[in-house]
Amino acid sequence: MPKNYIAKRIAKEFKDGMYVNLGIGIPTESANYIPEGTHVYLQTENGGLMFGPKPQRGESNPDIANAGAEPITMLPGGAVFDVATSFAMIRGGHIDMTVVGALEVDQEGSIASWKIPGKLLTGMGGAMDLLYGCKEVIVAMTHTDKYGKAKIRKKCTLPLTAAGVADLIITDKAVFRVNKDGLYLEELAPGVTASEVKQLTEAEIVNIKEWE
Amino acid sequence: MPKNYIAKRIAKEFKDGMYVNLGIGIPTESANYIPEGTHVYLQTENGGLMFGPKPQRGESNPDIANAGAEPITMLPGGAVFDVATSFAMIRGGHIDMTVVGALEVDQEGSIASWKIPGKLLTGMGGAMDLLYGCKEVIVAMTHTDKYGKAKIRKKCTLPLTAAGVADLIITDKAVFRVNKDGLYLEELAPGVTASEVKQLTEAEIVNIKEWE
Amino acid sequence: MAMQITPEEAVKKIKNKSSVMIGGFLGAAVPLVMIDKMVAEKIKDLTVISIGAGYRGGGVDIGKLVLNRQIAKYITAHVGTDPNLIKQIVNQEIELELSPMGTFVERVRAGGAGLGAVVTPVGIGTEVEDMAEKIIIDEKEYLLFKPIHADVAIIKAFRSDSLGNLQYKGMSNTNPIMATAADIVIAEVDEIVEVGEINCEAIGTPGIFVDYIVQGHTYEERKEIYEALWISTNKL
Amino acid sequence: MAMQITPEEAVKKIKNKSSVMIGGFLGAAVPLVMIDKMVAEKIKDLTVISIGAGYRGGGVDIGKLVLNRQIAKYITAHVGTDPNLIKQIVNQEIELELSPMGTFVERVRAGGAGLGAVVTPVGIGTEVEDMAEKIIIDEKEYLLFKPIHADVAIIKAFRSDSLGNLQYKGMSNTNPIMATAADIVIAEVDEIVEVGEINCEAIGTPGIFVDYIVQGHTYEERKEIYEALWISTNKL
Repeated sequence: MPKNYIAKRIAKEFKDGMYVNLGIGIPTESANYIPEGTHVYLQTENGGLMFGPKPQRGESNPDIANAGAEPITMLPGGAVFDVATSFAMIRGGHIDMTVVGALEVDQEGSIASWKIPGKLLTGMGGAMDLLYGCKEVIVAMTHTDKYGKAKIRKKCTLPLTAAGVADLIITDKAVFRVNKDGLYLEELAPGVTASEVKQLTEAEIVNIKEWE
Repeated sequence: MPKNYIAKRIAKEFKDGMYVNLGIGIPTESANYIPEGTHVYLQTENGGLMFGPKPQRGESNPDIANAGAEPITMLPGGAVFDVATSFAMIRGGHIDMTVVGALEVDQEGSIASWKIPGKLLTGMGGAMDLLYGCKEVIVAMTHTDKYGKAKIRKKCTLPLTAAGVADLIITDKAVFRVNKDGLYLEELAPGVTASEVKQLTEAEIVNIKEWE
Repeated sequence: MAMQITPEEAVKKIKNKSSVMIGGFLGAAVPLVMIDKMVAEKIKDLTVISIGAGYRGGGVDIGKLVLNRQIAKYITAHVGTDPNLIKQIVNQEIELELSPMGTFVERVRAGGAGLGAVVTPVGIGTEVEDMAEKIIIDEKEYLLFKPIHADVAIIKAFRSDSLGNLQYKGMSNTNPIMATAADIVIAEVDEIVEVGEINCEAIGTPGIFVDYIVQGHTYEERKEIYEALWISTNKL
Repeated sequence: MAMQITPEEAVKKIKNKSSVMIGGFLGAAVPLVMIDKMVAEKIKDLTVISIGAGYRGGGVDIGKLVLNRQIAKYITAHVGTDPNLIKQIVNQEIELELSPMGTFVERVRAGGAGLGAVVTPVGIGTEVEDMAEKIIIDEKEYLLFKPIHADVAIIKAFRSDSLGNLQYKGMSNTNPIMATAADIVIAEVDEIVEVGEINCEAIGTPGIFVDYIVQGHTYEERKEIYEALWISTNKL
């Protein structure tokens, strides 16, 4: 598997002029691979649009930070605002795309990412608003969990973050489109076979026959 | 009756540091009689705090206007904002006092000021928000209408702007306090007798005996 | 991301029967050029969504659309400044949808912010109860109003950069709220500047909300127009 | 109209069992001096209302109140940054009230704006349905949440004039909203300037919302504090 495969694959989904909110981890990394000539405007839910990379030491601004309270810079044309405006933007359908990690996603496009009863108890943060409001939702994650268990399921077993919202799933093994009638395999990662994907995916893949 | 009696009498209600929204007409005029040394901060519902008198010709700003779209000036320390903030301020209980005109007010403190079925059909504008939200509501009006009919009534006959909100009524004849148990005469205008007020007031005046 | 177009191109986005939000407040901070174009184009059967009517007396700004009989429905909080508008409402040529002003503002905000309704205590005990659904929360009565969203919003800002980031001057009144609540948002501005010239903290409406930028009157021209209007109506 | 007082005087406004809104976002733009004073005063059984927990790892800013076991209830959208807080929640030492972040924000805004409730589609089809009342409008499901209002709000702004007019720098995040939603509002600022020095268009929170102004760290001091924090946590 090529290094940073998922992040690079996410970047292919960026279209010129898009406003995008990226979740932490691999989604945020994908900003490093935005194609030359494509302008993507990044939103951060604590109240910023068009932010850039982290500043040099000595040049940070204590009031310019991302949603994880990490230092960032504002690009020319960038705007800052309060969280009421930020979540109006998110929930009101003004953001073109969000890319998020997940614990599970299912063939109906439902996503589980905020809670493991008895284990992960962080609160949902802004994830539910983002998944509800952004026009396009991409889930980016490893195909299986650390025990090798399928994360793309017939039906999520963990508490949902949002029901029926995922449009695209990008993993280290494959890319799927979530349509009304189910999950469609769109792409295999380099060196991965359809039967391998079928085996590692609990969900039904509507068009798997075309790939086998 | 002294000239501008009502406006001058309203001005006695201003306390230092108050944030006040004044309705058009006599209430707005009362700003000319704010006592020396008393600072009153005027709010205008189109989005301004601490505005001052109208500008000189040639010095107006097309974007600095009051709720009637008339030119005003901003005082040092004045703030401008949008109508969402303005009405949050009004409805949220942040404004100390509003002074408004009325067609009728009744002994329960209900106010009718926005509609005469078949005649006056302007819409309620911001009046309902102001009467609901401002901490203190003063009604300032002539004691009777142009036909000599009582405007202070047992129960308003016209459509209400707000129910049970008036605290003080200032007319050209008298000043009343609206308490939970009814209307109390507090003051007579110069040269006016209690029996005259009683005769010109349809509402019951709880403490009229003390004045007769 | 926004695109700069001419007023002539912009007005083509508004069709007969479109619902159009118009920013401003009783004539102040309104998109004068775009309104003139709508009049010139004689677009018909409009649903106009505006916090109030046009400048007092009528016939100015939105009042021109009234005189030209282009409006089928008016969603607002106040029509008292325009006698022509009141006449057309009384004659049932224009359908009127009223809400209290603060409620109107929240309905537009909810339309832009993806909220399902506005729940307010304002209007309880008045005729406004007939305009909304009554709900009870913790034994207190409230009115539930639905959001307002439009096909097109035409708004007024001081200036824009080429990304559609808008800066306001003075009372921005309804403009920043309406900028969020329409499918197509057209911003008429006094001037258009380079990206980066408007500081990130001075941006009142980020470009994400704006689709088209139109050069309107310059600030100096607007100042002349308003001074003349105010002098002729005895306000200055 | 606001009054300038010392942090020592300001902290006296917060009592045991007070509900306290704390502005900022996961450690950024928080009122550091006021939080330190609350820790020093050992005010107990607080209901803290904050969009999230303190800076990642815990023990910084709001995390100090957690370490000091001063919190009885936490109303928020996210606690994932503070393992100490999660531990106290799991051990039922702290009661947790969660809502989705955008809903939390609207609940605070509604508390300040006199609205009766927040009606949002976010959370439908999830466990959040158990945290609110479900209502149906035009055949679509929404959740109805109640407003949030506090006894005291401590917020952070860049600077203030002596009337309490506040100017923000960078992401103002929760501060302007919380400034509207408490009985007593205390603004901690980098600097205090003369009336008129902050332009009317640059005022992010008008003085009408602010009761007390407190001189916090200067901008240069805060820059040093954050650079050190960011460097020590590998973020810079």
